[in-house]
Amino acid sequence: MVTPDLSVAVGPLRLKNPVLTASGTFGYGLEFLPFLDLADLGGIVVKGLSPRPRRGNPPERIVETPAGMLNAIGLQNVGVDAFVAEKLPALRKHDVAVVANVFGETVAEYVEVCEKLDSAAGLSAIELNVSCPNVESGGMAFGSDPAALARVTRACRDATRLPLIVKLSPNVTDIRETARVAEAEGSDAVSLVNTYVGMAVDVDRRRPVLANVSGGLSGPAIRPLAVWATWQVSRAVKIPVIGMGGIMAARDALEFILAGATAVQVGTANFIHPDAAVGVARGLAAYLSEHGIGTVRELVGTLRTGREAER
Amino acid sequence: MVTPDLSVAVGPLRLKNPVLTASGTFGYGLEFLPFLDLADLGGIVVKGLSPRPRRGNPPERIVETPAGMLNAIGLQNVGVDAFVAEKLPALRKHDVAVVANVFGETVAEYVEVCEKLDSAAGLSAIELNVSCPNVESGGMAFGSDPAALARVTRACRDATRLPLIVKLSPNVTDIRETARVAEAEGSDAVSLVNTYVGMAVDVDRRRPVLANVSGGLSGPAIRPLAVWATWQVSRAVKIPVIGMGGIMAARDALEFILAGATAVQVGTANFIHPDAAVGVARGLAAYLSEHGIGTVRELVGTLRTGREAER
Amino acid sequence: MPQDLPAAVARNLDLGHGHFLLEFFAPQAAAEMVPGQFFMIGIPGAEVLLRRPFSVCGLPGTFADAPEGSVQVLYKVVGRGTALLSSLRPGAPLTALGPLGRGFDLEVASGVRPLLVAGGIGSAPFPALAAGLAARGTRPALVYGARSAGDLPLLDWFRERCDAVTVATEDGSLGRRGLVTEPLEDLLAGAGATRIYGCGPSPMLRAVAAIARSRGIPCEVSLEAHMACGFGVCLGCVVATHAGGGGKPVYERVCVEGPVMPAERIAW
Amino acid sequence: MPQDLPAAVARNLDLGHGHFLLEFFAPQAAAEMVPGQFFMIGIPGAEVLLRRPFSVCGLPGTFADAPEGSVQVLYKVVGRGTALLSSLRPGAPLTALGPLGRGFDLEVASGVRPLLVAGGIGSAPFPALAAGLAARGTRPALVYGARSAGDLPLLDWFRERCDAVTVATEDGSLGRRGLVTEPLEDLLAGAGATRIYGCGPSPMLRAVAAIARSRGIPCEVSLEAHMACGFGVCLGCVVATHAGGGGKPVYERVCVEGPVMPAERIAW
Ligand SMILES: Cc1cc2nc3c(=O)[nH]c(=O)nc-3n(C[C@H](O)[C@H](O)[C@H](O)COP(=O)(O)OP(=O)(O)OC[C@H]3O[C@@H](n4cnc5c(N)ncnc54)[C@H](O)[C@@H]3O)c2cc1C
Ligand SMILES: Cc1cc2nc3c(=O)[nH]c(=O)nc-3n(C[C@H](O)[C@H](O)[C@H](O)COP(=O)(O)OP(=O)(O)OC[C@H]3O[C@@H](n4cnc5c(N)ncnc54)[C@H](O)[C@@H]3O)c2cc1C
Ligand SMILES: Cc1cc2nc3c(=O)[nH]c(=O)nc-3n(C[C@H](O)[C@H](O)[C@H](O)COP(=O)(O)O)c2cc1C
Ligand SMILES: Cc1cc2nc3c(=O)[nH]c(=O)nc-3n(C[C@H](O)[C@H](O)[C@H](O)COP(=O)(O)O)c2cc1C
Ligand code: FES
Ligand code: FES
Repeated sequence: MVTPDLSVAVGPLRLKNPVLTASGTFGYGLEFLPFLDLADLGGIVVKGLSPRPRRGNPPERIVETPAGMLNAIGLQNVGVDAFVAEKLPALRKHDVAVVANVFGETVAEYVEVCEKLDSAAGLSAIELNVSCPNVESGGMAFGSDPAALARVTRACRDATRLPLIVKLSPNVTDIRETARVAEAEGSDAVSLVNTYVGMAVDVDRRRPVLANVSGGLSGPAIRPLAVWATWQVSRAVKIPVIGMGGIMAARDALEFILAGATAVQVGTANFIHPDAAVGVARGLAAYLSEHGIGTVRELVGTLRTGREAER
Repeated sequence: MVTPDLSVAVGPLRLKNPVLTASGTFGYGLEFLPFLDLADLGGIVVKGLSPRPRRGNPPERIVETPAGMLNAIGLQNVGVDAFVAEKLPALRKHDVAVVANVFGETVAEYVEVCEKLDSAAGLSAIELNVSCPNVESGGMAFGSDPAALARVTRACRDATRLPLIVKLSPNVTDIRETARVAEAEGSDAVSLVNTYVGMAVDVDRRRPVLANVSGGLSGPAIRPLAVWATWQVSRAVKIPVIGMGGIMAARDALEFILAGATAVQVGTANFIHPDAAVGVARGLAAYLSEHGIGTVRELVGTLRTGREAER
Repeated sequence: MPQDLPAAVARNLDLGHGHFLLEFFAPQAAAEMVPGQFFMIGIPGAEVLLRRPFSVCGLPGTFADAPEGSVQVLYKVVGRGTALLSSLRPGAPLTALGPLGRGFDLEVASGVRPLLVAGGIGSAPFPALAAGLAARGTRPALVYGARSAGDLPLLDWFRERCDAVTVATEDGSLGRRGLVTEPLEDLLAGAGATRIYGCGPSPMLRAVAAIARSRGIPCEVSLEAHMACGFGVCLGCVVATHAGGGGKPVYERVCVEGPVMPAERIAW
Repeated sequence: MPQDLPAAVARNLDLGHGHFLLEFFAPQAAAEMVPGQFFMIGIPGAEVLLRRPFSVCGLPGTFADAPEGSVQVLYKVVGRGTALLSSLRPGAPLTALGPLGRGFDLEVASGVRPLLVAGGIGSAPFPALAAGLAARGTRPALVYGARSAGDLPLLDWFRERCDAVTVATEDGSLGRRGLVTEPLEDLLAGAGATRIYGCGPSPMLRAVAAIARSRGIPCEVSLEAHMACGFGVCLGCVVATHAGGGGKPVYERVCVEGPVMPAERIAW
């Protein structure tokens, strides 16, 4: 039996398999070396990078919720310069696509980071985090306002020749609208979803559990919402979609792929099973073999609803 | 030790305790008589009523998801006339506040149902379902479009003297906006949240699990999102807020109450533990006793964030 | 009247090929329950949220060695919930809501032969039914079909307690090769007055119903559906039926108007 | 190097008052692990999503009757995850990721007396630590505080294996009434060279750290924090420290730079 072909192309970004690790859930990749071989991954998306180091929010920063977790890390990160100087060289030793997740409080900051990354060796793509719910300024503001999103996307597009992925916020009435904006302003792909804004209350202390009051919900709890968003967006834009949200196993990833995602990202699962992403990739291969399907590309967006007429 | 006072007033609607059962999860109430005494509840909200009977969507209508479930019932119901003629008289025998959940495909249909209910004896309030994600027309269309919401709210306000509750859709960018519209157009209270639009895929059959393709997500999975929505809305409007979303136990209800809900509704939990709502009410009493709090009203919206200054 | 009782696993017998026989104590249900009715069973603290529906397989008198007040459920591991259920050891807590739904009609006119038609795990409600019929004086016959020989749980029990057992497997590993419908046709050919009870996958039930209709034989089938509540309030478990009278089919609840329905009632 | 091993409950001993001693086999971890390091423990199929962090309580040599290759974890039921853990019977599957984090420094200069200060369940890492110190030639002393007499798990073990044990309970039900800080002050008054190891609720640790600082006594404390990953990638478990040098505190990860830190490093 032939081993199935897992390779995919997310626009200009070629991946050996469709499984990436999600930003903020995989550190800078190196932390996972005890648990897996980075070369078995389609790619890794590193923690959000800002122009200068950020210390992030005070604790409590996380809390578990039913089948999920809330986080308000506040984009603690070493800053783009330290990333390029210290992390990237070590990552380059591994045969894996590295995607930088970029965050800024202003358009100028987004551009600054993109320019610095554009000239750095060993990067495969840039993912714009315009959807972080846990920072005072920037973040979701860009992701939920079409005009602001257009400005930041266009500016970053002009600032780099690297494949550009806009990561969409699900905290909107119609995510297809922001997806179309990203497409129109030159994004090569969109990734979704970032976290959903939520809150947990400590009923004994009568305070929010998180110091930031609200946090972003991730994990299996949001999967049905994220699959729906992926289905909606994949039919609204022509650029490829990277789906994520609560993927723990290959069957979860397949929900996104059938709904139209060319690739997927694994996030929270990395915390619970450090080798989760590799398990997803292996599981995809097994599914393809079982069903005698030659390449994962054959599956993308092939969900049949019995309503095809309507489209 | 004095037994704590659980009674609350949701605007003009007086309840012996703040725990109601959510529409569509409690039938017409009578189905629960083997499991609990309706008089132990603050109130019950019956299944959505339309002008004429609806047969609803074809199966599959439901599927379990992590810590939640998707449903696409499609508002199958006996219609307002049968409800008034057959169900209401039986319900009247029980000492419990009965709230009718109203659905229409047009403003005229909403008004028609409200008028019929207004003249019916034994109703305590009307809840407008402008947020059902599982019907072709009406439903969420009204809940996510401020102008449409204003029209239907005003029209129903003029059609009944019963306390009017607008049930908000969480599938919007900023739920405070629709809450303010409901308040401005004469709603006595708002209830939130209805379900979040989601989708599940059967990866073996490569089809959506639900015949309706998408469904509404409910259950513990959405609780952190619903608590956040409650917190946001309760600070944006002056009318009382009824909170719901994944409440399984008293501590869950307390998250909503501390976040600003005057009352809560228990939904999906009724399927899993038919006496769940009574358990929530009992648990609230126990919590108040433990903490030596005289009345649940003292707790409403008393969450301290350490950021009060900012407001 | 249904009761929600906290129970505990008394036995969780591995019958092989992913089949298990779960035993727990539910004296009141055991006394009231009719074959074909079901429980909604939950596992406290487990990752599955909703309870799962399971027909009662064993009632007092069904299994010789069953302790007084106990009931048995026969289940197959097909997903998360059943996998978790199969991992439970004696003493593990359960919640069991029941009796639920409409059971089989056990009133069989004298001279009429009851014939059970089971597809794989669809045999689950039949031990209680067969014992119930026998107690009323008529041992039923059974046509038992499945994919393969391993998918015929409790076959030995049926051979002991039924009048005649005909086996059919799709892979021919036991009994006749093929579907239950063929041996069924043969049995009915020239048989006397018969009454059919069917339980199994929908396609099989549809076929059995068609055969029964063509021969004018009364037939009851036990349906499956995804269920959230099991007691009639979520409207999630509906099946299209002719209950509304002529014209457009209506949706009825498998958990209340069923799971057992007269075959002709269903809009196949 | 941390390893993610599927384990199974070997023993889950109920010590009373909500305390349990969990034993499972992890030969590699048992060989490598340092007292103060921890495991992230998960329960497959349970309703809790994230694993829970637990310090290693028993390593080879800690508990006389412990089978070779086994480790022990002492835990208290405080919520869902620990309640579920306490319900597990021998044979139940677990996942255990470890060894994780930075443990205690066991190098004690000769003539220096190690003094353990525990608050309630904070005593969890101390059996392994006490045994480790004893193996290096110095039996430590212990000041053991808790709300009440029932909240002092393994007290007998400590009395056997420690040099001296001073008990303080807030309700006076055992030992001195009050907090550990008072007996601690007394012990330190006029004591020779000492090294303090603290584990317990943050307020207690803060107080102990202050006492140590005021007397110029070296002090290590084991911190708690909510953790999602336990190996440094979620940034959820941070504590404010002076690691950044003078000026503004920085956030360090309790799971990597800790859980054991020199008291003076922490920006209390
Ligand atoms: C009235 C009734 C009585 C039943 N009696 C028995 C019985 O006695 N023995 C037995 O083994 N099974 C019985 N079933 C089927 C049983 O409920 C399902 O197999 C079980 O719920 C699957 O749960 P799971 O979590 O393991 O599977 P899931 O992970 O939930 O799903 C796995 C597969 O099972 C299917 N499934 C899930 N729930 C149901 C359901 N409620 N009905 C049918 N298919 C489902 C799914 O579509 C999927 O294909 C009965 C179902 C009904 C409605
Ligand atoms: C490095 C480390 C080592 C630990 N070692 C032990 C040990 O050896 N024995 C032991 O009994 N406990 C130990 N804990 C604490 C233990 O992890 C928590 O008690 C446990 O996670 C609670 O889980 P739960 O689901 O029962 O409680 P939850 O329902 O999650 O929460 C119940 C209460 O416990 C608190 N809590 C939850 N998670 C943590 C956490 N990670 N740290 C501190 N408090 C928490 C919550 O704030 C809440 O007040 C340790 C914690 C850390 C960080
Ligand atoms: C702790 C944590 C930190 C995160 N940090 C980032 C980030 O820096 N940038 C970003 O774009 N997304 C971030 N995310 C969002 C994830 O990349 C992902 O979009 C989300 O968690 C949904 O996927 P999941 O359910 O598989 O975790 C973070 C998520 C978590 C849980
Ligand atoms: C099966 C089902 C049917 C529902 N039907 C209605 C309805 O008819 N009208 C309505 O306003 N909400 C309906 N809802 C939404 C619930 O009333 C409630 O808003 C939602 O389920 C969130 O609460 P929960 O998480 O406690 O279930 C329904 C929910 C479920 C699960
Ligand atoms: S399962 Fe809820 S109505 Fe049948
Ligand atoms: S627990 Fe994730 S970084 Fe410490």
